[in-house]
Amino acid sequence: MSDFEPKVVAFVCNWCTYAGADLTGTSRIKYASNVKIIRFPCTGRIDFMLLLKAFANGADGIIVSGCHPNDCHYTSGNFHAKRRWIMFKELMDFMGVDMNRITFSWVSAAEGARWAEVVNTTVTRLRELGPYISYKEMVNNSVEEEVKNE
Amino acid sequence: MSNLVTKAKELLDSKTVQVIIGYEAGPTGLARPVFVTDPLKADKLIYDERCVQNLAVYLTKHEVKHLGKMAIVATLPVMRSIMMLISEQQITSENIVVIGISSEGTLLDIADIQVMQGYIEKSDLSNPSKYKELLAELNKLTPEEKFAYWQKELSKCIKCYACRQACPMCYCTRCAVEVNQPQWIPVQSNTHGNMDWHVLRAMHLAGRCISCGECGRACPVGIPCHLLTMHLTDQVYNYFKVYAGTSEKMSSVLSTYEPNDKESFII
Amino acid sequence: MKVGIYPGCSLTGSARDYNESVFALAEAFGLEFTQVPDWNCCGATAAHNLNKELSLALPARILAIAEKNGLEEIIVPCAACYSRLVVTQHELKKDPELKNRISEVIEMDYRGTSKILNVIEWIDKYIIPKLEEKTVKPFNYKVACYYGCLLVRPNKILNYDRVEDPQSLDIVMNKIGATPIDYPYKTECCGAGLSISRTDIVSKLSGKIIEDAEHRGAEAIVVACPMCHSNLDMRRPDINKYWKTEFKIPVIFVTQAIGLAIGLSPEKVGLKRHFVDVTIS
Amino acid sequence: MARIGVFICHCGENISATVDCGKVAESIGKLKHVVLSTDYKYMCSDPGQTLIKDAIKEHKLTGVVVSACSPRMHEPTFRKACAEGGLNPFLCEMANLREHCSWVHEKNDLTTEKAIDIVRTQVEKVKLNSALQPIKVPVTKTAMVIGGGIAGIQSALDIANTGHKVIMVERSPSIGGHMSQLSETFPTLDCSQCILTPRMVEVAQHPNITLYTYAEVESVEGFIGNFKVKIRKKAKSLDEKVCTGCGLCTTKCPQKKIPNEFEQGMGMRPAIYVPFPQAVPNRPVIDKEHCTYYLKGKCKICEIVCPTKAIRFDQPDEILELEIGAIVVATGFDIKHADFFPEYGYGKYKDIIDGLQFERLASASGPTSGEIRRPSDGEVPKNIVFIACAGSRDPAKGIAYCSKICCMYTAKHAMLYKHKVHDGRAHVFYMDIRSGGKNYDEFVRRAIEEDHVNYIRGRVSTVYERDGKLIVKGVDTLLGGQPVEVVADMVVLATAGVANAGAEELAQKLHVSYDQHKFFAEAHPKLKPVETNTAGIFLAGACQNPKDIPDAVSQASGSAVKVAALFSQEMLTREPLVAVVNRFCPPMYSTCVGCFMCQSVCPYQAIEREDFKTRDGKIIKTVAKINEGLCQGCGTCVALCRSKSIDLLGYSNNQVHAEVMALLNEY
Repeated sequence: MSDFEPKVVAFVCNWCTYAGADLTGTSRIKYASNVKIIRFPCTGRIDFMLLLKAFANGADGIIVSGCHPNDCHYTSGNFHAKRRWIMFKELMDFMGVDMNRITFSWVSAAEGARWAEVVNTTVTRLRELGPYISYKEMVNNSVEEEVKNE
Repeated sequence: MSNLVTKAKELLDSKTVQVIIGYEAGPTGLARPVFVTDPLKADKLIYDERCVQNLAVYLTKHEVKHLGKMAIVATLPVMRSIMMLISEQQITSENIVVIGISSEGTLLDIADIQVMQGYIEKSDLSNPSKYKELLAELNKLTPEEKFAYWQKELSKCIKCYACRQACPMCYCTRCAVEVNQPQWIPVQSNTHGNMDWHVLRAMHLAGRCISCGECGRACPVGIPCHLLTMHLTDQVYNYFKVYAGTSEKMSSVLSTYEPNDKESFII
Repeated sequence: MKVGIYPGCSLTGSARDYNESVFALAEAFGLEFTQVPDWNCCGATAAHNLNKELSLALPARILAIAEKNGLEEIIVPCAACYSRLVVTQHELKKDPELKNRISEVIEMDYRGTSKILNVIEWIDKYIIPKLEEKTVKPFNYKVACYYGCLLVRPNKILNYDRVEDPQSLDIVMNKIGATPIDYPYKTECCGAGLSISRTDIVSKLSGKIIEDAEHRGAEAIVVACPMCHSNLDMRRPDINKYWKTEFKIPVIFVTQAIGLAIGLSPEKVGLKRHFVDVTIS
Repeated sequence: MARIGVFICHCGENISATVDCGKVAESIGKLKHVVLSTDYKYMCSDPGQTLIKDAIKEHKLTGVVVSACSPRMHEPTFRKACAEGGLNPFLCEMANLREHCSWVHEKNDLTTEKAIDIVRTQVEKVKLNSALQPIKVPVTKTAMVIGGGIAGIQSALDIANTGHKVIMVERSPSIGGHMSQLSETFPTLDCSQCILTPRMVEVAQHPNITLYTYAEVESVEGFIGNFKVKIRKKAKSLDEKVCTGCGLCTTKCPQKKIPNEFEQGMGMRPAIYVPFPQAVPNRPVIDKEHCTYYLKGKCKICEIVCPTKAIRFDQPDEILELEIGAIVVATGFDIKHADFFPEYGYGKYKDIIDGLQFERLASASGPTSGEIRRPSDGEVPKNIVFIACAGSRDPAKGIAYCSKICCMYTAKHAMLYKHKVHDGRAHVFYMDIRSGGKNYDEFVRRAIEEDHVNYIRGRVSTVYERDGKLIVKGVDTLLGGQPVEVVADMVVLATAGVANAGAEELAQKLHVSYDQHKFFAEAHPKLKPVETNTAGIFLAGACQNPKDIPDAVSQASGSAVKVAALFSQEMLTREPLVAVVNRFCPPMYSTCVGCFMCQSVCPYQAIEREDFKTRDGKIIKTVAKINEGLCQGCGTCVALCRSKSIDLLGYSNNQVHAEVMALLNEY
């Protein structure tokens, strides 16, 4: 498992974490290249189904990140997101989906170094966890189920 | 239960309402929903332990609504459903008369929404005890066991959407599952697609589920899908100290927030 | 609660007077403690400069034994021992991997559950509540409270008192009727471990501490560290020679001062063991 | 049929040093619907932009992906180029290859692969983009300037002189800010009050400026051109229209021992007071926290002596609601006080003071009428030590930055001291002398060479008192690290400049970003130093970071130009990235079921109700409708909508879904 490189999708808000990641770049702070960023206007915009889509399509881990509480560009999007993630996390825990594979974080536009740290700790953890085999197997078996049924 | 019949007759005779939503005995001996518009047929109405469906589901149905003002035989879950439907602007309190039934099966005098609210507030709103044990057992499993358990259960799903039809809160005229641009939920009824559907359903009911358990009871293949929404009901109370369906003005947990909402997993 | 005491080398050797005063206070206030059995060196002097793992393993062993014996609190009167023990607890809490490694080295389970108290924390918790009623002979002197380095530093780890201008000792002295002076040398270096190898440096540094206290009219210097005490007291002849003067101010332990205030005899609190005559009792 | 053009920028070597741009272009070129994939040295250059414009025509492109720097940098540039090339600007997307890839990863295959993934994602997104038309919104041509220091004053005057209305809100009873406290200013040593007072008066008298002192911003809603601001006018307990400013009340007030804020606590003031003689407006206020009447229920001496009967004890706070088009934040800074420094006695030594206190001592209108006398006993200090970088550039104290103004004002202080105390000796402990600026270094040299200030390069470890003298222990690093001890009569700390109290709270009210030190954050450190990330809100002065007067004034004028430019338009065009609720033909009308949960999540009250009615007026269906003038496009309602009836233009469900798919699946 030592040379396993996890695929990580980051769902970030435009105003804080995306800008923070820009600052990581401007500051030339290096981090793991496994992570790829998808930009949203606000964490409030992030649909929980997208997280499942990411796992179903082979992501080994996910980062969700936006503005710190009280700092939302739109006042309250991150607060609503927070409640949504609380519910989502509890449901996933109940269903046995591995929440160690999702990092929820707040990274501000001023926290370039912190973004690199969030990415690196997530990637390190995912390297230890290995590929998300159980979810991938479920998805693959489902395709086979389909073939069988036909 | 003559009280119920008398009350129903009264309501129809006085033209207070145009239809009574209640239960009648079906040909096989099971109770089934009935819509009584004629006072002479009011004696069909029954209420006993066979009457389990959540009748609130009919309040939003066009076919019932267009009959006029409705009276509904309402146990606690039905009353809470009514509260939710009013708060989500699907029905108005002026259009509903509640024929309340207590947990002992006796007729309650629910004059208006305020009285109903009082009754709800006095009741135990947590999940019914028969489900609490199941939930506790599931919560004891390891993540791997949970995942395996739900995979096994959900593999049975045939996507008939009976769970959705039985739920008074699933009143959307177009469900997200019918959206194919993008295809949020895989069309096939395989484990993966089924899991996505049940996650979506549970999330959409987070903070809105009133713990009637009808979704699970309606499932023809016996998936305990009500445990998903009931688990979230527990968590909503755990985090936010509220239960759904307690007031006609309540906003849902997911459409409101408190700046100091506590969680421990966001870094 | 079971309270332990870790004396360390000083209290059984050069600072027997300190040890006697701690036990005298405990007796007077009806407090009991168990000595950590089979204790070893805390590694204060040389270990942490030579071998990091050894410097953590030594205190870890002491703490592990204390845990095994159910000691929820350990009093560590020597400031150097106190510093080593708290730093070790901090380092091992921060790094679970290191903790496991050290556990292997000492061949004992280490959890880090015992609370470590320095002498002033011990006084605050167990002595102060009954101090007022027991005080029979208020300690009416002007005192310079000298904290030294190890009681308050490193501040980020110990998180005890204000680092540049600590107050805890002053507050205790106030309670027994003493008047602590405004004293900028509270945490200045006394020369510490150079006590043996470079007495000239100790003479210079400790001399400044004494000179300023005398200059400000203090009648005694109060300490809570055996090392400070030996540098200021035992090395007084060297200091006087270096400064070409006769500093007379006595140096007493906080526990001795309290002992005198509650009416214990100078012998009982070990005052007769001092090199500089304690004339103020 | 989509026809996508992809342009990979090398950004000189910024991208190409770690990403194989040629390879990216080649593999993206193989994607379905990509008709052009090319790389170029500088896409943002004129020829680079021309490349895009020409390609749009030549290849009949229906979508463009520029793979270069962050869209936060150049998205407007390339969207404009596309528009000039005849393509709707919203059919252009940027792939962030620089900040999110080349600058943060080493040169290797993985980095290039990541670059390909990033570009592919945007290609898939842009296929689903739709041509959007900008939204026009009206502009309220009134500006609000928060803070009445020199930056706020300059900004307000400049805006007012362009003919637009300005509301100035100042939290204290007078405008003037820190500049009014200064004695003389570097590098010219002209009197601060003399150059500031005329500008203060000009603010008060300007027909276009409405001044609210003793007032604070309560809340801010809305958006560029259309802010709705609530201001709390704190009760001054005084009818300003009746008061003549005679000042009799302030002399008769029995409560006289309140530390004077303007004098930095070195003087006293009564409970009813005018902060300083040149205050604008020159009307007193009653400090309710210290007034005997408010505390004990009796006194009212001011009311008795007032010749015009202007005192109003029962005056309530007043909330004003204003329509504002643009906001300039000029709330300034504060300094750390001596009690921040444990090594210098946590503020317990009276003769260790901070820079602002020295300004008051040196000021002709100060508590000592400009004589340098130490606070403890009023003696003239014969030996004075200035400690530069007190707190600044000290990560251990949490302040890693340089406060910028201290080197200069310390030189000024030493100079003023020498000019006033001819036989005195002034010592300055410093880390570096940072005197960049016109005539600045010359000024410092003058202090050293002509006024013989003793500059010692090294830090001070501790200061303590002995026999009424302050012993300053430091090190002289130019003499090989020798310990130095100076016996001083007074010590002045050039303490770090920090964000003003309440800055964080204000930033949150305004929804603008701030940095870890609570200073307001600019939109871009180099190219947008005056703008914030929130359109229509600009920065002026030291609320952004410590600044000297010339810098604060320049930025204030800059902010005024930004406001004037905004107000030069009748209608603003806004990006049409707003939410929409779907509509279908009857009998569906919309898939929205009208639960209106979206209404409660919307921070902008942008969600309205729309009724569909029969001809005789009976409501068939009530559904949600977005007011696109109010919607800011956060998309929280979109993610919440269960029936997926709301979508967000520019970040539609289809688009973000396609992005997730494209990122993870290779085509």
